Amino acid sequence: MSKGARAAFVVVGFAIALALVVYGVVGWLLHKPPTISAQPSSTPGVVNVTMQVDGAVGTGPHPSWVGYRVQNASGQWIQTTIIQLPAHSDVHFTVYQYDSGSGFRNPVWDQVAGTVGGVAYLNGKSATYFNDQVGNGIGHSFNVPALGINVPFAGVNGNASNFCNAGPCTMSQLHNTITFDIKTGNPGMYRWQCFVPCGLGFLNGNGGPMTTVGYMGGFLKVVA
Amino acid sequence: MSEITEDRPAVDEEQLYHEAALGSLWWGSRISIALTITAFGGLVFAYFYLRSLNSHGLWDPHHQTASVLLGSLILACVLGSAIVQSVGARRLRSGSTIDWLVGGFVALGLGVLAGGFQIWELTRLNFFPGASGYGGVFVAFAPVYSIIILLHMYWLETLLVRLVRNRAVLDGDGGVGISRQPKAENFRANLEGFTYAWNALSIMSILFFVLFYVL
Amino acid sequence: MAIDYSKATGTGSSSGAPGGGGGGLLRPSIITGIIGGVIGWLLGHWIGNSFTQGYQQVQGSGSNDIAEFMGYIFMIIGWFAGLGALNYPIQKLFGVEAEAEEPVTEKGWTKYFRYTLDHKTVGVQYLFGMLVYFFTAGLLALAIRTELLSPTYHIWSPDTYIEIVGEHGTMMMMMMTSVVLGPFGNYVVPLMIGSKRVAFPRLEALSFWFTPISYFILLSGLWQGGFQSGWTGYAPLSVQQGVGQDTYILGFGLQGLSMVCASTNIVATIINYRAPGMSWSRLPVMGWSMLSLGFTMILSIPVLIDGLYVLALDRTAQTSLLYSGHGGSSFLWENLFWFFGHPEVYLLAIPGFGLVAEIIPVFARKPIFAYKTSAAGFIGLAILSFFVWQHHLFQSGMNPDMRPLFMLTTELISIPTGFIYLVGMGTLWRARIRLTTPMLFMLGVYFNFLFGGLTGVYVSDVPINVTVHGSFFVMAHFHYTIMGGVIFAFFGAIYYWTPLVTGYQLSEKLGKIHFWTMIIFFNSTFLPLFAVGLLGMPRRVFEYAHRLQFLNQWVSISAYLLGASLLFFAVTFVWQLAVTRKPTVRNPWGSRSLEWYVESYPPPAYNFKRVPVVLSWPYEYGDPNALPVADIVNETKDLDPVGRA
Amino acid sequence: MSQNALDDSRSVEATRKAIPKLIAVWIVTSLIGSLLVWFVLGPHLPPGTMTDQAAGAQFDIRFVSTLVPPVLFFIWIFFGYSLVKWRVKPGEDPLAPAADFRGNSKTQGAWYIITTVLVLFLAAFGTYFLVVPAGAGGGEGPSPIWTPKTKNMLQVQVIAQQWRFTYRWPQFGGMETTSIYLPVNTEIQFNVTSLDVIHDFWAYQLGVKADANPDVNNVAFTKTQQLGRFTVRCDELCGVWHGAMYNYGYVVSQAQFQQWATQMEAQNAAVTKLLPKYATTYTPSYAGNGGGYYPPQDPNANL
Repeated sequence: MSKGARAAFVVVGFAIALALVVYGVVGWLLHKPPTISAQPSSTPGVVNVTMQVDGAVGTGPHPSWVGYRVQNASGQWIQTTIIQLPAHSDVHFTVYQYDSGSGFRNPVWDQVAGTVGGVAYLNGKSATYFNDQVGNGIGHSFNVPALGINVPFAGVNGNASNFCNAGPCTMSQLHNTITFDIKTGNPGMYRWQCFVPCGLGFLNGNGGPMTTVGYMGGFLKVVA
Repeated sequence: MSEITEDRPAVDEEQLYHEAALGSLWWGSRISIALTITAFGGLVFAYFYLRSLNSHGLWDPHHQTASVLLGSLILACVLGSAIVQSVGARRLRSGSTIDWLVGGFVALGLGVLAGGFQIWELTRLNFFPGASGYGGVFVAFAPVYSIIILLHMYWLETLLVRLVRNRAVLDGDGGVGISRQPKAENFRANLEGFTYAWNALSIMSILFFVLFYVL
Repeated sequence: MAIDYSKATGTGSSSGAPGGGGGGLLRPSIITGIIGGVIGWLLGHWIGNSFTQGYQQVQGSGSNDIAEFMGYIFMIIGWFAGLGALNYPIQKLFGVEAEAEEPVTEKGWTKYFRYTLDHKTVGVQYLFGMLVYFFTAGLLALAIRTELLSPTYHIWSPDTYIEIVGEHGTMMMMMMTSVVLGPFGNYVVPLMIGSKRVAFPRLEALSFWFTPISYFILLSGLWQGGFQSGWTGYAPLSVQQGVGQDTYILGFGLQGLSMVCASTNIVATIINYRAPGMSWSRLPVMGWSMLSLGFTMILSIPVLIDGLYVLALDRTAQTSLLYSGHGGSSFLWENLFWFFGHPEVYLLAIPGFGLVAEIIPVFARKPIFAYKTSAAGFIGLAILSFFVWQHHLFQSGMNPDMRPLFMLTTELISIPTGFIYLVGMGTLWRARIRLTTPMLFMLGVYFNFLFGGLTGVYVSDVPINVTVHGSFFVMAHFHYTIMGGVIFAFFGAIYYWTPLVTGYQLSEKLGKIHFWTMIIFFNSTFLPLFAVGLLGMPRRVFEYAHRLQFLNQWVSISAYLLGASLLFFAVTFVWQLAVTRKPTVRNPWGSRSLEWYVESYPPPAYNFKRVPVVLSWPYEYGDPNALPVADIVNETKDLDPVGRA
Repeated sequence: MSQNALDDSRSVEATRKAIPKLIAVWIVTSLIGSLLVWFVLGPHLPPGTMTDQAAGAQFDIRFVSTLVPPVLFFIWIFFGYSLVKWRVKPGEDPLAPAADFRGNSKTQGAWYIITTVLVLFLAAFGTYFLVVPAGAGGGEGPSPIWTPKTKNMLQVQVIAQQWRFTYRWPQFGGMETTSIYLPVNTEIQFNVTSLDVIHDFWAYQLGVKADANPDVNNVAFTKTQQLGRFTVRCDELCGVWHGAMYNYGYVVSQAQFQQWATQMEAQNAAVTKLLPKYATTYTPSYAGNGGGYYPPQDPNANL
């Protein structure tokens, strides 16, 4: 082989290696769930976030996992857990909870905390805590450590005939509606997670969807 | 300095590498014993560690053990195989090739039986694997034990079939156990390594029997 | 007068050896290996899926570890069947006896893509394999540093980030354990001891061919959700993870098997295949280091495989050895893992020291200082390394009363480490020092390891360990010992032995550029991390205190520059070997070691025309009247060569 | 040629003359270095002096750091001198033999003895400063043997779970809080445990670090002595949010602490009733909260 041909081989080899690396990074590693912004409301200074929690998201690589969907500006339910919020404003959360419930691993998360007035509304009724050992237990919870927010979402009856088996779920299916308000502070990335062991089939219920962003944990992206 | 090069002592390369191969067989078989001991060592450590910790009182709350009958059979097969093979190998050294062949095939049968029993036992446990610490350690131990027994039987089988196929070459000169031919010496070194390894495993088997079925 | 020793040993093979069949694509090679692997995976995955249909845990989680394991195990079998590695064991089952010479005379570049029994081919395969693994894991390190440019803004999703961290750690730790033993232990040590062959060429070849599949399996974890447990894989987190954790278990386990095979071979070779006259007191220190390394691997790696196996059972058969809720204990994993894991770091250090002690005398023109002490140092490290594992668990709450004892054993290990410094310093005293590229790298090892060793005192001291355990301080400490030690030695060894291995001389100028950029940016990357750790930054985090941002950015930028230096090496190295190809002079460094006195560079098949008789110690640089190292030294060719560096 | 090559610079006499000078340089530089470390760097070394244990750790780090310059300069001066002095000069035959010097029993013996003594001293030093300050803030397992003399310590249970710390206060009605306030000048016993995987409670400024193991209590002691804020971080990889598992705590005056605790007790009263009874380990109920990984029958139940 001539020197030129060998040089060409080397250059092509390095180019292929580079292409593989770029493909790996762009095609796989940079993957993130989409970001959905809060929607403006009729009250000035208040924005709305509407979410649903599905017992099974029904789409994507893990259709049987539990997960959140957030409603975007055109009313579509997008499966994600990254929500963009304006800084220093009131955010009104409406959560449609379609999943059945269980207990917390640590019942301290029964307490509602960090919301406006320290309360959350379950189907319109206010409460400062929800007992995870009664009724259908707790389906999921919304916990933002850095903002001190904790809201448990009561579960629904998993044996009901109109139980939602796969997302996106619709309003005619059995659900609980939980509403609460929070005040955002300075801009930043605030991570949030669920504390109910809802990663079914994983040890302690904390694997799978619990450890994957886009299902049971994500960020509140507070921007100026 | 060129005189050094010419005055070099005569090196019988064939002999040199023959002896190196014998040495390698010695070391290879001893290393295999070391690997077996350390591999089981980790599991025996797990046994004693979990037994002494007894988390949540769940080491063995219901005093379940795997089938003692099968366990005894496995131990009997392994010990029988090791004894028959050792006696056969001793007879081989005194010149009777056929004795070792017979003993070797019997030992092979017993060993394969032991490995098979071990797998069979695993399929008919009266507890689920995560039921207790004991259950976990036993489920971990049984496949390793079975595989290591079968690997030793593979070794024995290759020795047996090698002798059968090359009887004419190996068995000259007064029998493979006595012959000074390099090939026969090599065969004996290999057999000796196997005997040590298999006997070592059979001694370990007594410990395993005590741990898993008696204690 | 090359003899056919395979007849004599009776372990040789012709028909069983790969390459025995016809030509073309179907001849066993990496291609048939890949085909076999794909078929195996499909088969295994299908079997695994079909018998786990009704398993409650599989249905709930939507992830099937049993199918994952079955797929990969069949893939491994298919891979080795395709490579032709299984032919010989199967033929042995039928008593087909090897008669002809082993095919180590194969020519051409395609032999590097085959399962071959020539230790030199395996060494070259290892060299390039190790470089690929090292660069892959290095890129993952740059991905980590990219995330840490900002304390709050995230480049990667947090799950991706922690998976990258785990991949980087696991790949570096498991692959780099063979970084010296693989390329140089296999290639050079048989030449050094004057042998025509190794003891177990099949084990040696097998040990290499475990590594590509282990690399592939481990890397495949990244597109299956990865594993979030880091390279230490602490249970029960590792029991909780998805199928990505299975790639960790299999990848690490295969690499463990590879190391067991490689060390069995090297131990048997050094003990049995030394040339006449190569007594224990003349064995090159590299040989001593490989021997200590081999024994340490043999005694520690089965315990790692046990641990991984137990973890695999907890994940598939649902045993509960590592889960305290059902009678197991998470401490069990910590014990099994670190019982291997601490010897592991000495598995990385010992060969690095071996290279240093081997190469420095050549460029000092002096006998190695305190030869016996150096051998004692390796053996001491090897033995003591088995008695220190609990120092990783000082804050774990496990056996807290044993901490003073483990603090003592840990600090005792600085005594044999100190031996290596004594040897190096004594050798330099009144020497005639040439600062060639390999020598610079070896001196770099001493420079870097000093920081690693001194900070080792901090981490081993239990009261200080309270502050530094699990922080970037520890992370910087072991990067100084491993990357600053064995990786620097590895690159030095590449510059040192490339003329022998390829017949081409590498440019000193380019080598020195590589050395100086690498050592500067290495220190600039890891030295600030000691401060970062002391200031309270834990390892493996994606968010950290704002006040540490400047230091972290400094480190990240240095890491990019370090990466650029390594890229510079990769490009110039490949370019010089493939394109410019400057032929080397004979024995370019003026070494007395036996490997340089072979007929030609690269050495011919079977290394030596006839077995050399060793006449003197290889380090007789100080005595002009000493006999040449062996009777094959050719007066006209070897003793007055021209144009050496 | 070889005799010629052993020029003056490599002779025994020349090197003997150099040794005292090298030692003098070493002593001076080490002294300067060590004094700088002890007096200039020392007081600023982490982790500060917020507690007895942190101050102890600072002293240990300061002391060991003071020993670093002598070792560092010894090696550097040696290597620097050798490389400069004995580097091959232009015109010299680079391959000519240097000194035929293979060992020196006095040097080797001295090296072995000095390193051994140093190492044994360090081990003794470490042991003393581990045992005397009651485990030096490190995790000491469920039944610590090195304990403070104080009888009535403030008990704080640290409960780690994926991925937050909570704190339980058995002396305050068994309440559980997500924040942590500590009174100053108080001996504190942390009981660290986990609900799921292995975490690690690292209260940096308090000089406390203890692994949180599932079903195991890991005790660590500290005595607060300064007011201020401290950071709590998880220091054992625990999964996806490991990097975000942190919170801040405060050491406050004893009166402020009482006020905070009383207020928290009242605020959490309803949920405190729902918590399991206080125990040093904390195992979530087997039935519903395990995620269904293991088969549903409780292994503790009689068959």
